[in-house]
This record gives sequence, C-alpha cells and structure tokens, in this order.
Amino acid sequence: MTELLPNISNKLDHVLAGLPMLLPELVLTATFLTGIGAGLFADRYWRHASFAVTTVGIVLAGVCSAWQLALPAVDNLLFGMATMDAFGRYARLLTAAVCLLFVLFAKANPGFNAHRKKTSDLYSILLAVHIGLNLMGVATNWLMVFVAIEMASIGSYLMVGYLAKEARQTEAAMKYVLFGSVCSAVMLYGLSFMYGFTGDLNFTSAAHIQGLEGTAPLLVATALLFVFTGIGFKLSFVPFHFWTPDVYQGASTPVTAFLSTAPKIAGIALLARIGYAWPADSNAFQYLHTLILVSAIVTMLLGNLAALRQTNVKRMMAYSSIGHTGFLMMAVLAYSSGEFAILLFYLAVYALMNMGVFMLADYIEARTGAVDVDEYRGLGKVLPAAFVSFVILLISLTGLPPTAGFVAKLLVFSAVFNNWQLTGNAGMLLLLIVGALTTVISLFYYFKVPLHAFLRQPEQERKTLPAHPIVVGLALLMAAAVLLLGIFPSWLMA
Amino acid sequence: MITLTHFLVVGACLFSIGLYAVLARRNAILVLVGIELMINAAIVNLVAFSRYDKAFYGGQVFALFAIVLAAAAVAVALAIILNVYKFYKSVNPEDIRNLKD
Amino acid sequence: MPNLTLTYPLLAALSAVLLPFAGFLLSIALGKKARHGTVAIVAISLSLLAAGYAFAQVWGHDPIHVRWHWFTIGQHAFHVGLLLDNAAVLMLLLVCLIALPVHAYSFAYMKGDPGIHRYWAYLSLFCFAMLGLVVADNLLLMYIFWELVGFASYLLIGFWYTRDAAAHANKKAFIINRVGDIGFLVGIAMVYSSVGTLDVQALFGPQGVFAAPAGADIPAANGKGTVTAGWLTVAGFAFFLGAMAKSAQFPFHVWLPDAMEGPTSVSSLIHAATMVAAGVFLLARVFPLFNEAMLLVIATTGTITAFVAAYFALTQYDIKKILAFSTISQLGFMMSGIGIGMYHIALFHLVTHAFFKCLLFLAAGAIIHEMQHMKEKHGLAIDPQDIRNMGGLRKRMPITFATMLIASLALVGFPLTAGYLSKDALLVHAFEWAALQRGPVSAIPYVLAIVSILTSFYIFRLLAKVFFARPAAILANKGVSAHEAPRQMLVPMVFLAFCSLFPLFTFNPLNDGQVWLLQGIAAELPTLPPLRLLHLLVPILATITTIIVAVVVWRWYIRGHYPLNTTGALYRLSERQGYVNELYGAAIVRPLLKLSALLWWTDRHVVDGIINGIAAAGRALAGITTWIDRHIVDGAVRLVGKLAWGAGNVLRRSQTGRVQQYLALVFFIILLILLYLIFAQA
Amino acid sequence: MNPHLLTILIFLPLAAAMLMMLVPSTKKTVYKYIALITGLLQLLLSGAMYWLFHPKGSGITEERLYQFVDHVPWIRLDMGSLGLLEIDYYVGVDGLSMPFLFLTAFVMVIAIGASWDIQKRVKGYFILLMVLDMAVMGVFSALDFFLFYVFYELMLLPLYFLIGIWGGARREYAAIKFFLYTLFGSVFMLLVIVGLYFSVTNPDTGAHTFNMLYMMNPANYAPDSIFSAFTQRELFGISARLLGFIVLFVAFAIKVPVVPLHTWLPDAHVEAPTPISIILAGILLKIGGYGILRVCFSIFPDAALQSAWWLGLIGVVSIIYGALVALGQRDLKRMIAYSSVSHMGFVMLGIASFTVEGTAGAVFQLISHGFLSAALFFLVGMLYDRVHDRDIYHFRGLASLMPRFTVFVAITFFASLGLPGFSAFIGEAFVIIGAFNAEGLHGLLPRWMAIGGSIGILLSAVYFLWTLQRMFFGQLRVKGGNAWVAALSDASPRETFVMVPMLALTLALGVCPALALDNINASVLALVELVTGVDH
Repeated sequence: MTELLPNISNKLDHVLAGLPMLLPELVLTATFLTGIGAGLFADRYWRHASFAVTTVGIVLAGVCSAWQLALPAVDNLLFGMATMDAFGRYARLLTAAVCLLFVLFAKANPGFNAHRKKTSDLYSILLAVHIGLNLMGVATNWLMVFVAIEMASIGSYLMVGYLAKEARQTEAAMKYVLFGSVCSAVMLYGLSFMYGFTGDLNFTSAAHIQGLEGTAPLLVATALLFVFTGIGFKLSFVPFHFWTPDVYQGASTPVTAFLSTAPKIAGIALLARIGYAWPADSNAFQYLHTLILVSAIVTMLLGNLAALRQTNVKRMMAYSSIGHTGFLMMAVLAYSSGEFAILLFYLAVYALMNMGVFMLADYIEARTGAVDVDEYRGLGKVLPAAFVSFVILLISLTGLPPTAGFVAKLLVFSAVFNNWQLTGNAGMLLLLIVGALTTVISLFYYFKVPLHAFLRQPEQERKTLPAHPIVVGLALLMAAAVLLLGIFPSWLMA
Repeated sequence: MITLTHFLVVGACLFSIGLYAVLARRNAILVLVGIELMINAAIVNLVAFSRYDKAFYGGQVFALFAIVLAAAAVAVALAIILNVYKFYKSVNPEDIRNLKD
Repeated sequence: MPNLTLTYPLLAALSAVLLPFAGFLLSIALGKKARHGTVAIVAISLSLLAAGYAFAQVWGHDPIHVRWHWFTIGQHAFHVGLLLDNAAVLMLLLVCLIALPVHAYSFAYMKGDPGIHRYWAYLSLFCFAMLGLVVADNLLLMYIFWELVGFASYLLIGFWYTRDAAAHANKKAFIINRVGDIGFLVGIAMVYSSVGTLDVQALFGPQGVFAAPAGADIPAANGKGTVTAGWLTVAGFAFFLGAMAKSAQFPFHVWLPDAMEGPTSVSSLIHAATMVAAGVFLLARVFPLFNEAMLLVIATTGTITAFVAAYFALTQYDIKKILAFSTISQLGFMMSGIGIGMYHIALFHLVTHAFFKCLLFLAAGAIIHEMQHMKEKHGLAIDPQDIRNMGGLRKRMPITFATMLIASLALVGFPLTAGYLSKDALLVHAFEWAALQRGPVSAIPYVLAIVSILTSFYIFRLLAKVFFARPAAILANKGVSAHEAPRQMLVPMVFLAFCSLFPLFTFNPLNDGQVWLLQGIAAELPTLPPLRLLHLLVPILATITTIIVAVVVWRWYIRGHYPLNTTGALYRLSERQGYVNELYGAAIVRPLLKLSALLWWTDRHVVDGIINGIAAAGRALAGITTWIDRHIVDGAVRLVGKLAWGAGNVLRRSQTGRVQQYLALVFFIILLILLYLIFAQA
Repeated sequence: MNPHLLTILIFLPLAAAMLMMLVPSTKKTVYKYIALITGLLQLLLSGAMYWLFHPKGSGITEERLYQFVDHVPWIRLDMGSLGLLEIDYYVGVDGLSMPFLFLTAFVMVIAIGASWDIQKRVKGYFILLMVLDMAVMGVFSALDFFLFYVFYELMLLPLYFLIGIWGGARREYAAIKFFLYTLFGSVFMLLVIVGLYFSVTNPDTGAHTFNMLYMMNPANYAPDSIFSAFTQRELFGISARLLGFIVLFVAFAIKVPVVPLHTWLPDAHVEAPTPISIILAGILLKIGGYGILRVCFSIFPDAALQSAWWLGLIGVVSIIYGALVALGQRDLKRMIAYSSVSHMGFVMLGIASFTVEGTAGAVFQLISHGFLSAALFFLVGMLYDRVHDRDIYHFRGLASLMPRFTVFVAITFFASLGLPGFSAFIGEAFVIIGAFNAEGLHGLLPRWMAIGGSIGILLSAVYFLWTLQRMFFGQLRVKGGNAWVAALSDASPRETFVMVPMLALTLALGVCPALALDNINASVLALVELVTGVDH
C-alpha cells in the first residue's frame, strides 16, 4: 500500500480525466436518483413526474453520447477498465433509443398503469439497467464486464417480476433469476480462472494475452467456455437459450420487447470486443471463434425451427429473436477487426423491427385480447393500420426487400462472403447457406400472422376495447422507417 | 504447506456441491444456496490467485465486488421467490411450469 | 432468279388466291346476311377467270417467281412469294375448275341449312388456303397454307357440330393430319438446318441444291461439312409423313372415311378432289429430295394403300364410305406413281381423278339428297346413305345415272375416258419400272393391276345396287318414288362429266403419249426405257377384265346369284375396315390417356404429399414406384417441409418448463463440449 | 432519347396506388377507374416507347446500346475493408426487354378489365395490383442486379395476398406454396448476387458493383475472385461459375416453370382469381424466361454453354410432360395451367439451342404465350363467373348456347395449338428449327430433342381439340340444367371488348412477326454471339 501513496494524486487526476467520457452514465446516475425522488414525492402531485424525469434523463444521456461520437477514441480509461471508441458510443446511443422506446411503451401499457405503484420504480430500474448495458458495451476489463452484466441482469430480473399480478409473470421472473444467477456464477468461476492464468483482469492487455498463450489450451478453452456461459445467457444463444421462450412469454410485453432488444445490443458489442481482443492466431481466439461459429449455426437453425410450431405470438417472437441472435453472431464473426458499421446497422434495424412487433402485439392484445396467432383471424379488417405495419415489420424480419431487414441481411451476407473469400474458411460458407435456409424457414411462421389476419375470416365478430394510440403510432413510424431505410439505407449508415 | 492447488481443489469442490444443489434440490431457496456456493467457489479462486498479483490485487477487489453483487442478486431472487409462493403455494421449481411448449 | 416486278400473270395468280380470302372476310363480316352465298360464288368464279389467264400465260413457259421480304431472324430473311411453274398453274386452274361447280352445286344442295352462312365462309377460306398452297414459293409458306387447308377441312367436317359423329370426326381428322404436319415441319427444319434456305426453286429447281443426283452429299449451310445421305432420307421421310397424313395413305387413312360426316359437297371438293391430293402435289414439289430408298418406300406405301382401301371398299354399304375408300385407293395409285419416279403421271392422274371423283361424290350427293328428302317427306326410318335402301333409281334419276356411269367408267379406266389415259399410263410405267427392279418390289405393278380389278368390282357393285337392283322393299311398298335432282345440281355434274372424258386432255383417246399435260410437266424428267408391247397389252387386258368384272357383278347383284357368305373372315375383315380404328384405339389412344392419367396422379399425390408429409410417407411405402414418382417431382421441397416440421417438434420436447432441467441440459452440453475438447487434445 | 420515360412507366402505378390510399374506401368504383386509367396510360406510354425504340439497339452487354436509360447513383455505403458499396438506380431497355414492357402494360389492362366485378375489399385489391404492376415493370427494365432483386422480391408480396385473399377454396395453401417456391429460389440467388458483387469491379471507380453489364464482361472480374472466368475456382468439386449459373437458373426455372419445379403453378393458377391467373400466366412466367436470358446466360455464358444439353432436356421433358398431364385434366383451368407448362417448355428448348432462330423463337413464344394464356384464362374466367364450375365434363354443346364465346374459345385454342397465322406458330416453329440447327451449328443439342419438341405440338392439338369437342360440340347438355342454361349468357360487350384486342394482337404477330422480331433481332444476335462466341 505504501508505495501507492506518492502517486495517488496523479491516479486521481487520471480518474477525473476519464470521467467526462462517462458523461452519459453520470447523467443517467443523476436521473436515477432524481427519478427515485420523483417517484416518492413528486408523482402524487403530478403523476407524470417520474416519467418526465426519466424521459428527459435518457434523452440527455443519448444527446451526450451522440455529442461524444465526434471525440477521438480513448482506450485504457480508468486504468483499462473500459475503452471508449465509436463502436461503444454507437451502442450506447442505440441502447438509449431502445430505453426511450421502452419508456413510452411501458407508459402506454395497461398492465403497468393498473399497477399500484404505476411505473415510477420501473423507470429507476430501467435506468440502472441502462447504465449496466452502457458499461457492458465499453468494458475491457473482466471485473467491469462482470459488474455490468450483473447490473443489467439484476435489473432485468426485477423488470420481469415487477408487476407480479399473475402467476406466469412470477414464474417467468423466477426462472429468469435462477437461470441467470447460475449462469453468472459459472461465468464468475470461469473468470476466476482467466484471472488465474494471466494475473491480469484487463483482457486487452499484453499480459493477459501472453498469459493465455502460456497456459494449457484445454484449460483456456474450459475457462472461456464458462465465461461464454454468462454472455450466452445475456444474448440467449444456444445452448443458453432455454429460459428465453418461457420468460418472454411470461413477462409483460414491454419488458419482453426490452429484454429481446437492449441486452442483445450490449451483449453483441461485448462479444465483438472480446472476440477481437486477442491476436487471430492465439488459441483463445481460435476457440472463441469456433464456439461462436458453431453456436451461431445451431442458434439460427434451432430458433427458426422451434418457432415453426409456436402459436403464442410472444413465444414465437422469442424464438425468432433467438434466430436473429444467431444471425448477429454471424455478423460478429464476419466483421473482421475494426469496421462495425454492418453490425451496428443490423442491430439498429433489429431493434426497430423487434420493438415494433412487440408493441403491435401488445396493442392488439389490448384491443382484442388476442395473444395466439389463430386468434388473429380476420383482424386485418378490424385494425388495418396496425396489421399493415405488422406485416411490413415481419417482412423486414424475414429479410425481404424493400425493407431495412433485407439490406441488413444483404450486408451481413456480403461481410461473411468477403471474409470467406479472404480466409477461405469453409465455416463461413456454411454460415451463408444456413442463413439463407433459415430465411426460407422463417417465412413459414412469420407469415402465420398475415395468413390469419388477412386470409382467414373471423368466426365471430370480435368487439374491440379502447387502447392507448401512441403505441400503434410509434409502430407505424417504425414500419415507415423500416421501409425508408430499406430504400435509402445510407441515411442510417452515413 | 498449503499450496495454490489446495485452494483450487476446495474451490472446485464448492463449485460441484453448489452445482449439485442447483440441479438436484427441489426447493428454490436451496437452489439459491447452491448458487451462493458456486459464487463462493469462484471467490476462493480469485482470492487465491490474487496472491500472485502484487500490482493491483485485482482478485481481491473482484472478490469484494462479487460478494456484493451476489448479495444483491440473492435479495432480488428471494423477493421473486416470495412472489412465486404467493401464487403457487410452493417453491419447488418442479411444480412451477405453466410456461412451456 | 426471283424478280420483284409484278407481271400480269403474277397479278392474276395473286388475285386468284386472294379473291376467295376477300370472300371469306366479307361473308364473315356480313354474317347471317351472307346466306345466299353469292359472295363466295362470285369470288370463286372471278378467281377461276384469273387462274385461267395465269394458266394460259405461264403454261409451257419459264416459271415466274416473285417474293417480298416477310421478316428476318438473325441474318436469315424469310419471304412470302409466288412461284408459278407448270405444276403450280395447273393446280391453280384445277382447284378453281373443281371449286366453282361445287359452289354452284352447294347453292342448291345446302339450301335452307340454318348455318349456311358459315358454310360459305368456310368454303371460301378453304379455296384461299388451297390456292395459296399450290402457288407458295417456299416450304414455310407452303406449310402455313397446308395447315390452313387442314383447319378449313376441320371446320367443314364439323359443320354439323351438334352431331357427335361429326364432332368426333373433325377432331380425328385434324389430329391425324397433325401427325403429318409434324413430319412436314421436321422436314422443313432439317432442310433449313442443312441447306439454309426454304425457297422451292433454290432447293428443287433445275439448278437447285438438290438437282444433284439423289444420294450424293450436299454442301451444307454455313459450309460446315455436308449433309449426309442418311439425314436426307430422314428428311425425305419426314415430308412423306406429311403427305401420307394429308393424302390418307395407309395407315393414316382412317380419318378420311370418318370425314364423310361433312356435307357431301364438301367431301367432293376437299376429300376427293383437292385437299387430299395436296400430299401428292407436295411430293411432286420436293421430288428431287428423294433418293432411291425413299422412292421405294413411297411406292410400296402407295401400293399397299391402293390395295387395302380397294379391299375395304368391296363390302361397305354407306355410299360415301365406298367412295371415300375408292379415293384412298386412287391416292395410293398416285403415290406409287411418285414412287416409281413418274410424278408427272401422278399429277396427271391427280387431275383426272379430281374430275371424276368429284363428280361421283356430287352424284352420290344428289342421290342422298333425294333419299333424305323422301325420308323426311314420308317419315321413313332409313339411313339415306345406305345403298341397301336404294335401288332402281336408273329410271327415276336418269341424268344422275348417266353422269355417275361416266364417272365410274373413268374410275375403272375404261377407254375414251380421262381415267383411261392416266391410269393406263401409270400401270404401263409401273411395269416398265418394275422391269428394272429386283426383289419383291417388282411385284408392285401386278398388285396395282389387281387393285384396278377390285376397283371395277366395287364401283360396279355400287352402280348395280343403286341404279339397277330392284327398289328396296321399304320404299317399294310405300309407293315412294324419287325424282331427279334440281337443275342447279345437275348442271355442275354434267360439266364435270364432260371433264371426265378424254377430249379435255388429248385428241387421241387411246395413246397417253400425246397428252399435252404430261408433255408440259415431264419436260425435265428422265424417262424409262419404253417397252412397246406393254403399251399395247396393258390397255387391252385391263379393258377385258373390266368387262368380265361387270358381267360378274351383273350376275351377283342384279340377277341375285350371290355366292359369298358374308360371315367369312375375309369379308368381315373388309367390312370392319381391317380393324384399323380399333387397333389405333387399343394401341395409341387408350395408352395415351392412361399415361396422362398416371402422370396427373403423380402430380396430384406429390402435392398431397406436401400437405400431410407423414401420411404421404406412410402411403409412399405402399408402392415403391409411386414412392419414386413422388420423389422425382419436388420431393426436395416436401423433404424440407417435413424435416423442418419434425425438427420443430423435437425441439419442443426440450422446453419442458422445468428450470432445473434447463440448467441440467446446459451443463450436459457444456460437459459434452469439454469432453470433445479433451479428446480433441488427445 | 426522351429522358425518364422508362422511370415514369415504372413508377406510374405507384403514384396511382398512393392516390388510391387517399380515396376513402367507401367509394368502391373510384379505384377501378383509377387503375384502368393508369393501365391505359402505361399502355400508351409503352406503345410510344415501342414505337420510338430503335431496332439497332441490341443492348445486352453495352450500355450505349440500351435505350431510355436512367442511371443515377442510389446507395453509396462505405463499409471499411469491404470497400464502397455502390448501388445504382439503373434502368434501360433493349430488344430483349422492350416487348415485355409492352406485354406487361397490355396484360395489365386486360387484368384490370377482368377484375371489373371484384366486390371484396376493392381498395386493397387494386392497390396491391398497382404495386405488382410496378414491380413487374421494374424487373423487366432493371440493369442493376440489386435493383433487379428488389423488384423481383417485391412481386411476391402482392401476389401472396392477391391469391390468398381473393383466391378460391385452397387459396391459402396455393399462396404460401407459391411464395415458398419462389423465395427458396431467390434466397440462394441472393448469395450468388453477393458473390458476383465481390467478384466484379467497376473499371472506372475500381469499387465492387452490382451493375449487370459489368458482370457480363469477364475483364471486370477480379482475378482471384470466386466467379472469375480466368481462375476457375471450384466449390464442392464443381466449377464455381457453373454452380452460380445453376443457382440462378433454378431461381428462374421455378418461375418459368420447368417440370421438376412446376407443381406450384397449377395450384396457384387454379386458386387465383381470374385476373391474377391472367397476370401469372401472362407476365410472371415470362419473367422466368427473361431472367434466364438476361441474367443467367449473359453473366455465365460459359456455364450456359456447358449445360445446354440439360437445358434442352428439361425443355423437352416439360413440353411432353405438361402436355400429357394437361390431357388428363377434368378442370379446364388446370388443363390450361398445364398447357402453359408445356408451352413454356418450348421456350426452354429454344434458348437451349443457342441459335438465333431458337432464341428468337423462344422470345417470340414468350410474348405470344403472354397474350394467349391471358386470353385462355380470361375465357375460363368468363365461364366460371357464370356458373362457378370448370369441370369439362359438366358442359356439352355450348356452341349452340354461346356462339360468340365459342368462337373466341375456338380461335384461342387453335392459336395456342400453333395454327399458322397466329403468333404461337411462329414461336414454336422457329424453336423447332433452331433446335435442329443446333446440331449442325455447334452440336449442343441432339436432333431427337427437336423431334421430341414437335411431338409436343401434336399433343397440344390433341388436348385442345378434345376439350373443344367435349365442351362445345354435340347436343347441348349441362350439369346445372335450366338454371345453368339461363346463367350461361353469351359473351358480354365488355368481355368482347377485352377479348378482341388480344386475339387481334396474336393474329397480327402471326401474320407479320416482323412487328416483334425487328426489335428483338439485334439483341438476340448479340446475346447468342455473346454466349456461343460465334459471329453470325
């Protein structure tokens, strides 16, 4: 300890110098506190107080990170805890956007409004999760990674269990929390080994790399596998996906939408970061990539195949999101060192589509109480706007032109193809083919919705209840955006 | 003389026991306990390893964080399990399976 | 060398072709207002004049050839054009010459038919197509008119479309002709692909590509190698196939007897005089294409046809059927004429035959008309075409009788008739040709001789039954009496009767050597070494046998000493027309339908297979063949569907909802991976 | 050259669709009038373009030989090491596509005419129809592969709903089946497109490009790229170029359709409402043939030559198989659907011959079949609208009941069975001739294939005439008794008005094929030359 004292001051300087980089997080923290305050005191005077605070905070945070985009990349921030590069910043921005959408979504959701405490606490939890996700996107240190993941996870558990107004929600929450804690425990165990092998927690540092090279490959592989478990749980790819359908189905729709979008963004960012932290010829790199490759393929297949037999829309979408995770991993593999534009584009489009679809599902449930696909029969006439945008979003999810989903898919394909052409790695070709096949398969279940909504006739006239129009408005906007981005992707990619 | 290996072995044992509890016990609370055991296994490792890390003592710091987070997680988990009990009148994960294919 | 200036003969020929077409369009436009048919009649008479002029101008002079650019494919330009050589103008004139009387005849014959306006339109269409066919200057154009002729005949056979028999007959006619058309088309394709042009003159003209001795290799298109004689034989056969179908050669003759469902006037024009002769005309056109082997085939086919048809004709009772078979048999004669290389004689016979066969039909039509008339008047339950119901009409319908007698004599080739000239010329040359042949083919002339005996038999039988035998009981005891046909019908018949006599062709009724027609066409032909004796012998023998046959028929049918038993195998064979139709039914039609049903079944069950994959798979195990079928056609799609479905099912199993099981699974998988890693290390 | 005519032609329907969206759905009649006007405008426009079209503009590989070209940068994305992604809005017309644009406009008008009595959800129907129209026009004129693909896929959606919502009893099944078949083909096509994208560079900018014309020039391929013609890379043991060709071919062959991949067609046709059947048969099948010529052959000429024999075989099999199955049908519409399988087989045979005659014949056949099949399905629709039955054996002797209708049917049947004077004859005859030429020219196709094809002509006569005899001749006898007799009124003025122009066109094309051939010729020559390398 003693030898630390003399240079403690410049260490503090370093820390202070680093703080501005974390401005968005700081803003969020502030909002978090005020949010709680507002929830406790202000809400009873003006019931939108906490909502307003949260919205403003998130927007502010978003603006900050947007503003920081221009800044040069800073690595080894806070003693190599994080690297603040463009990728991380974009990821933050995206997360902020998703959170914002979630806030609006939750605000409109009848379930939350019926809740005793309304949504105020939910918002503060959301903010915490947001911070966690932000950190996840920029972390370069195992400790930071673990903290971020835990932060996000614990928050998510709470969000799922937030309104325990029916059995299935609590059940979902329990499954989530048990599964999650186990995974993080395993990850922790794996991390302990990584630490042990290298004596360094910063996985980008030279010491860490040689450390990994130094140890027996088998051990490294095992440790990696354990670490992988934690990330896999967040991203919900095979074989760590089992919780996904149950939780997505059980949780209230806004939460499901959030869970199926935001953590994936951060998680993919993290995966990409780890995936390219090490030199391509090192064992660790090899193992990791093989793992990602295999599970990407399996995930795509499993997600889409399992979705075929689903009737519950949310559950179906859960599987579809699993399938997309596989596709994202494919993108991670494809993007070779550095340019992540494609990955980000896919993430952004995915966020749009996914949020949109869940919003519509929720809206339709609110209006007609239909939760199963075959309850949608003939609703196309009842709610034309909602279903038209639904179809557009689904087309985009399938990846057909002229939607953003198609462009994203095409870009990923081209990235993978390019990679294959450079490396000649047969796995890439396999990815391509599986990706194409799953597109066809996905058509089967995505098109169940229009099939029932438009092609079938309703057996009896269904009465519709009123619901908050903001959701469908948002969804319409997203559908439009998906179309426009499909025709002019440069607007986003620029 | 207690070498690093001993610590690791202990850690491994803890982990395995925890794992067993997680998979085998028919009570959510005990599953949680199992999880705790697994985390502790990791912590033991970390501390043990950190002996070789004179620069930052990262392992020990990590251990502290881990303990805190574990506590938080357990708190949340318990709250949720309580909720579950309210609806199912049981905390046996086996009985709680309305959500499935 | 084709020139592009329109000379008068060309203009005449062109208008001769186009006038009927104008008539057709006009009568279509007028619709029911064109019942009286003046449009058609005027059109055909005008084109007769034009044709006559063209004939006078062209006959015996150099051929005239004009063509206009039609369209271009790649570098190859295709043209429409007229080629007026002797054969063309001859046919032009003939067609008009036959068509006009038939039109006039129809005027009375078809009077009062509800659909008569269609009748005139169709008739004009046919004339247009037929005339176009004879003057066409390239094979493609010829093919087009060839098909149009078939189309017109389809329309006319099915004129009374409410009759099932008619509806069936015209379909049959068209389809069987289609077989021939395919041959024609393939022939065209072969010629085009090997020589690169379809122009008749350039191909078959005096200095054309095929002017070289048959069988020799021909320099092919785009200079790549030469056309092998083998392919030429095939091409020749392809063309011959076309001719066989159109001219009803055995075994494609089956459509012609059925075609008699059309109005008799139509039968006389199309199915006796002109269209059926088109095949002969075609062969005459492409004659240089044929090498020895092909010619033998043609000769043999012709002979067989001639014989078989005559044999079938012996025992028919339907008057038109008898004449139909007689037509077939005569066409066989012409074919064998081509086959022995004497296509000018074949054409000559074509011309004479056109006149007297047309006449025969018209006369028959007159009789049927009368019978029909009586049938309706007295409400008799008789088939107006059955010769057993006729009899003793000699006195009732003297002119009809006279004309028909002349025609029949012409048919059997009795001296002083036109038939005598052409038929004996044919026989004589057949013998001359056979003298040079070895092997069975040298029997051809004898067969032909026998055929001519059969011919005289069946035609005399016809005459006897219709005109001489005592009136059928059913008519007699009702006291019904026939009358002579109206004048509008008689005039054409008389005219044709005149044409069936010798003066039209030569002034020496006994020597075919001096027939101007033959000299006109035969100019560029090599002639066979003449055997003087034959020219004397054949006619005499033929005449004598004819007379003998006449006597026999007299004894059998009129005196009633009928020796044959009608249950004999040979008799039945002839009566049932050799069971050829049944054969087709069994050998082609039914298998075809079966096959199509099978394929359809395949398709349908494949589709089913997709819907309920598992069930389909279960059924598939039933029969291995069907199993293969299903998998031949889009098995892949079904497989994907099934696999996906099945996989989806399997995956659901893992989602039990038990969180601990999930975890167990996860760790199990991790364990597997670890194991794999360990073994990968080792 | 008049700028932007083509673009206007393509996006006119889109504008119409927008307009329709604004019209409140209570005014049912407005939509069809908007649609009709749009269709007529398009017809006018395409007619004008056809007239302005310069027959020497062979197009195919050279941009300067294309006409009505619009070429503006569309998407420019910088993708780091993947280089600059450059996608252009690039449309143009040559002899290969010009006739199809006119055909599309024409058939669309017919289809709108046929959908005059649509009652159910009119608004959606016509909007979808317009979108479909736009997509088809786009496909026929796109010269940038990305653009092409976008339009190509854009066709599926409207069709899915048009069949699925307004279709017959098993419409859902038919719709999804159609969708899946096509998607299956096109997804893998996408992979090949990506491959081509990375193989081809724009000689001017050096960036990768989707420009089809650049893809047709071997010089533009990066030497070590997967589809490079010089370094024959191999995939799964076969040449990558051949593989690419096969994938693209399968994608389009599904649309054509050729026999092993044809089973979506009968269902789609039978279940689809009349106008959609008309569009399906009249236009969409043509896209298959067009795509094979424009894309497969032009981009992979070497592979095309290699596989000529197989293409020919597929063609012959389709011809005969289709005809035989058609022979066995009871359902008139199904019979006609299979007949189009058979007729499209001729297209395959023709293009497989790689002779000018064959290819020109094939294109001509595509056009003529466009008109004829539209007419055929329209006629079936007329019958079905009256009594809601299509079973051949339920009708007899219709000729005496519906004379005008019978005349139409007879003419259309004879035209489709290749009676000279009608367009189909020219197409089929020259396909056969071309197939025969092939052996003498470069020995790609054995002669028996040509003969096999000609047997198809015979069979088509058989099933058409048989149907004619069964349904229209003989004594009047219909299943529904007097109710039907009352219902079976003769062709109405509107129907006559729709039929006559179609038949007039086939007749015109048959009598003077130069109308189409003059514009096709140069392109076909260029194409055949490109593929075979033989200068004609």
